[in-house]
Amino acid sequence: MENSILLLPILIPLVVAGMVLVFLNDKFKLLNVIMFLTAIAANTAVAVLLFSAEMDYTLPWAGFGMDFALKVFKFNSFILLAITFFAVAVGLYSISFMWKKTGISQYLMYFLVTLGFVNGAVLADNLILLLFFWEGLLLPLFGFIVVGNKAAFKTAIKAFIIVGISDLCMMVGIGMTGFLADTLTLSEIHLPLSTMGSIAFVLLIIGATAKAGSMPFHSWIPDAAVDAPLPFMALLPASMEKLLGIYFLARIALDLYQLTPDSWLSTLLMILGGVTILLAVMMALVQKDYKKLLSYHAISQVGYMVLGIGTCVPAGIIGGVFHMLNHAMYKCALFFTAGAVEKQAGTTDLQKLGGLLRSMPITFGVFVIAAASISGVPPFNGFFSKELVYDGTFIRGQSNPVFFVFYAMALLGSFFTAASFLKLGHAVYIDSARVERKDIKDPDWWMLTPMVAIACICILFGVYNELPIKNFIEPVLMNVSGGGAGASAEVTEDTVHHGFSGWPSNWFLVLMTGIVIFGAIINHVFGVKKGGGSGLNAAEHIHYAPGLVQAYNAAEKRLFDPYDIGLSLTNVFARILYWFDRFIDWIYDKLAGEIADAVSLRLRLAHNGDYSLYIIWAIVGTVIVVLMIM
Amino acid sequence: MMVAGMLQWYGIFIVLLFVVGLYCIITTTNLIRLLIGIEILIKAVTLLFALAGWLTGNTALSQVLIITLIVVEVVIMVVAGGLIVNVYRHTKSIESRGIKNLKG
Amino acid sequence: MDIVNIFLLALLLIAAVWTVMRTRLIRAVIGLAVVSVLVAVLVFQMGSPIAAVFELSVCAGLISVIFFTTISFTRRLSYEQAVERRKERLGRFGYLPFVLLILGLLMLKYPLPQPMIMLHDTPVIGESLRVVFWDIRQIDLLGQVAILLAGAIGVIVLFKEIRK
Amino acid sequence: MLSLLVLIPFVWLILLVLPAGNGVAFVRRVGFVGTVILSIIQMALVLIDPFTRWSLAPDFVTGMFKFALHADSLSTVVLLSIGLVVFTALFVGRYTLKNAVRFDQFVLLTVVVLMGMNATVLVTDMFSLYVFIELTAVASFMLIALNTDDKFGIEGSFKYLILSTVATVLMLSSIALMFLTTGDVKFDVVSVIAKHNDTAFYIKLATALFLCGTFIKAGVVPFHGWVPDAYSAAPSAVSVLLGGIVTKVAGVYVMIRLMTTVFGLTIFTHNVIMLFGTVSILVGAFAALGQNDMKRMLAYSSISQIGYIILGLGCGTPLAVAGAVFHFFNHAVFKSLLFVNSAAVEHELGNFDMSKMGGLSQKMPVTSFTNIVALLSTAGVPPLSGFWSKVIIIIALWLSGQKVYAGIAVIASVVTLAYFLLMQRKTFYGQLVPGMENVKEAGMDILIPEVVLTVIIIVTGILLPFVLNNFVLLTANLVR
Repeated sequence: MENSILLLPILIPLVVAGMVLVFLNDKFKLLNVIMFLTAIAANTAVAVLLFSAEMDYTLPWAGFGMDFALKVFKFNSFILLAITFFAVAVGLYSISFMWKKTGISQYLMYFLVTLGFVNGAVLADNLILLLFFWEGLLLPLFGFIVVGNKAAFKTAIKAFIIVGISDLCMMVGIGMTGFLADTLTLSEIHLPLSTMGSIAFVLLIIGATAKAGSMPFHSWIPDAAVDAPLPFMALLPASMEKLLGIYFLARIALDLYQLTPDSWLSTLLMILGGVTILLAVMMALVQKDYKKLLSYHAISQVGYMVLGIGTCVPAGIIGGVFHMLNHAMYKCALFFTAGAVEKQAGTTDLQKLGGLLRSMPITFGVFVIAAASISGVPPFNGFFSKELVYDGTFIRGQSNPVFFVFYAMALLGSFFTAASFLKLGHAVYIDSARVERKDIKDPDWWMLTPMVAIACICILFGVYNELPIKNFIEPVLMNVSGGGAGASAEVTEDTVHHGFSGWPSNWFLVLMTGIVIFGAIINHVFGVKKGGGSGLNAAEHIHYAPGLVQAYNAAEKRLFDPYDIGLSLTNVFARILYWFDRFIDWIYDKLAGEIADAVSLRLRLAHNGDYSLYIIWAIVGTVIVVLMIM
Repeated sequence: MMVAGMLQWYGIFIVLLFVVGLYCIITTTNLIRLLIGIEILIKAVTLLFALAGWLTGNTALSQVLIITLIVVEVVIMVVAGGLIVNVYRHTKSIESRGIKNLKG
Repeated sequence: MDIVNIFLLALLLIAAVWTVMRTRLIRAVIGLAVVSVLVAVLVFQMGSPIAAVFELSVCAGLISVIFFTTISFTRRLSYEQAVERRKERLGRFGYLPFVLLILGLLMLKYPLPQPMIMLHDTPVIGESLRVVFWDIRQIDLLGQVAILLAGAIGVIVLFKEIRK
Repeated sequence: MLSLLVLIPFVWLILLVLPAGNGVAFVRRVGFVGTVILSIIQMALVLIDPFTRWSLAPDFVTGMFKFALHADSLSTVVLLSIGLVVFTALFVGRYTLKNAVRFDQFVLLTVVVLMGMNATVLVTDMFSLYVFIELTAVASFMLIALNTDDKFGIEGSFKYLILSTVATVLMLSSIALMFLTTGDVKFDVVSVIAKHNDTAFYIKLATALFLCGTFIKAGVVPFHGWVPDAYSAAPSAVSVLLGGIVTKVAGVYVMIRLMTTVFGLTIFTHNVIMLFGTVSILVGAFAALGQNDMKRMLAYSSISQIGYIILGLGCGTPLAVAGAVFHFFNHAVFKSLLFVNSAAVEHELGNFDMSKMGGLSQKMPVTSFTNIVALLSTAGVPPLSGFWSKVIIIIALWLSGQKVYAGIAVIASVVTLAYFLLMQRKTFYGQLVPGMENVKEAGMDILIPEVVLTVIIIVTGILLPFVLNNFVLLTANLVR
């Protein structure tokens, strides 16, 4: 096999994107769709061919050590395959979803550009090349959001600037890493965490986790959920960016730098993970929009991955990577159901939905499986990966009891996840319809096939979790880019002794999980009862602080109710987190803008149109220059 | 040679001539007087060139430079005069407050 | 010789200040012509006779004509306006002589450093004006022709509307 | 060979001027086509024939003319930019200047500007440099004031004239001082003495004064007062010319040439140039943020981008200077493109007020697309050309230890992105403003340069190695 085959996953999508660009008008959408499908199929073939291959390919490029170096090995061939899988699923789905909408050709072009760039970023073996593809992803991101809704420009700008800032951090981090390692070739870099190395590490982590959508670089995702075309959400924030971000996080933590459990950076990662889990899930709980709710979960679940990798113990790392794969699947499926609902019912507002169980049974089935997965119900795949992450935090907790906090955070996150999905399912599918609609039925098979396929794989990966763990993930970590001592060596040893597949070894954790899920169900039933039998308001009791009116109403019932007291505490917590979230948003949205506006206004006033003022400026400048040079 | 001693005096007066020109440009509100200020600046430069030629003994070069300078200067003045006439055509005055419309 | 030159320089400065402070534009332009004449004399004193001739004919002559033309296109001030403007001017330009005096005294006190005149290996001193003008600086000559052409186009562009 | 770059426009100018009195139609018919061909020939010469051969090849007009011209790697890049922008501006001129007489004058003056800029790039003498800067400037004054019925044009032109004359006086004083110290004004003579006596009082003073002169010409903050006024008041086609190339040649090119070839960068000039470059970047970017007038925003953006160029120059390492020259070229391309787009918008709407625009992408898809490519390139988004030049400058700054400046440059590029996205949103995206239903895409005269420039931006970004090795990195030897 020619090594130049490595170029294909990048070239095929980009070349076809160029061809689509030629026929950008929606008049040619059939042609574009055919080209698109061909490209996806070809890309799949190449990815399958490359799976578990090991080769590299280098083209001279800009000089100064900046080569066009590509390398495929076990880990990234697996990621490549996963990306291809999601590209196929989302691609098929989006053709049906976008067919009637304007801008489908543009959408397909951006899709292909994204695919090419993500493939490039995964295959890149050179820091600068990686940066090139990584930054290049901004372009389609921007385009996608704009396609959805012309008024979505503000969101696009916000996304662009937030992602841009984090990418700048990453750029600096890459610069420092290249400087420390004295090479730009990724597979040759294995650095200890020195002081400067730690700074570079943190900067890279910011870049990677921001790409994955972790706090505090998340706030564009919920906005985008409303504005961007729905398949976009399934494609970028839910699958591609998660895969890419976590892939790179794993490489940073395990390969480029040797992260050890006793390092403060490990704690930092765990804090980041834990906070992300809780904060985002709290936000998700109170959402009243299908897509927005899902997008907050997309943030929350990243927390598990970051937490898992941050534990630095084999179980946690494997759990994190496995969770990445699982999350991409069930979140994809969930977004697909949202898209199906949006397409068929015309809205994603929970207050206008309901009773879809009878009219969209297949969609409901997919939703149940995916929701059970994300909530960690056995025997679906999410359960197993979460157990592994719990296991990791638990092991850390055994060495230092403080770390049990993270276990508690993860468990609490699980509770709220389950609660919010019970609410969502109840509100959308089980409740009687709030707004009467006729002719709602399951979408066509273009959309159903990917949904059902993913749901099946969710079950498969759960029941037969040996398949992904043994075949994809364990070998991957044994051999991250063929090098790397430290953590990965530990993994190898552990793996040989007892694998991570099969039923979780620690029964205590399973028991706790069971209790949590059971608790969530109880909570839900309770909430539904309070909310007047409707799933929509099942989480209201957590949402609203006990205001005056409510306090008056509930005085007799709730006064001595320990459950309610506990909930109102949660409530305060949720409020604080809510404000924190809004505060971050405000910084991006308002503060930066206000400062810039003020400076800008001053500058405009200074240019008053009087030429003599301009001459005075010039003379003052001249005096300064002369004095500085003299 | 007396030249070195003369340099001081020339230097002082050329600098003062610059100051007069700049002062005129900055403070005047009349566009034609603005041009007069620029003319005075250019006179100072002319003197500086002549001085340089004199001190280095390369008067052939300095004369050529001054002649070229004068030709260029005349063209600039013609264009500037044309612009002022047009300013007058639009604002009916040759005051600088007439050309403060572009700002911000 | 020294005294004459210094006297001429002082006269030049006074003429310049007078030019700047005049209210009537016509007189200011005449003042500028006087400045030009004095510069021409000084340039002549510094061994550049041909440049002096140019300065005299073009700057004192042609540029004054240009200014007069420009002024003739615009409206003159009435007598009252002129008086008012003179007061205004005095407020702004009254400081100029003092600024110059102080600056001049300061520069007498702290003189400029002497330039180290470094002539390069093959000085062109021997070359005549003709050679320098027509041969060595031929590109400048081209530039002069072009800029005169541009000026001609400029007259067409800028004065076309006026003539109508 | 080199002389031809100056002589052909000169002869062409005379040919066009001579019959102007009686046969304006002749100029209109031949002038445009001929000048376009002239600019294409210039680009072709640069691309096909590398500069090394120009200097070596026997100059067949040497017998007649004694021009001491010289071209090096820097001149190549600048000549290419000149050809490109003049080409663009001519098309825009034909599309936007409906008055036949004005268009003739525009073509004539563009030929003058072309000649002036070519000569500025090629001369080897400080005083000749001044003469041709002035030639370019005089033509620019008239170009800005081309439409004499527009009082804003006159005003912008007059402000440019005043500031430019002050700049000229500063440059001339510097030249006179160098003449006084060295006895000549030729680059080679002056540079030998200046580089060996860079602490001498008059040489330092001359450096400072010349630097200030070029600062005014280039529009560096705080010498920039005329830039927004002149750019925004000029006719659209002239804005392309002015914003794309004229001030860059008269200011930035001259600065690079003087600071590398003649005076040499000393520790003091390094700091001054970098300081003023950074101030320009910031002030330009923030001032652009608050603009409602499309062309004014582009003008402030020009100030900001020029800041990047001279920041690279001020850093002074070979890589940084190469980055600066590369950014010079890129800036010429994308800023011209942005001005072309603004011309297309103005032609349809009659003004530049962005607060009254919106949704134009539905009516002008090509313009909208090219605009977003240009603005992303300006803001430095890969893989477009602007990204690479900025990255080279920033890397060079970082490597030479100027980490603060590198950081500011990075942050300012975010602001660049912000104001340009604002512009794109206000003009092209959003709901179509009522009353704009009849807006249509610009004609071929606008589309040709738009597409050509867009392709150049993308191709330069992707074929970076070729561009880097054949043009950009060669300029690194300016400071070696």
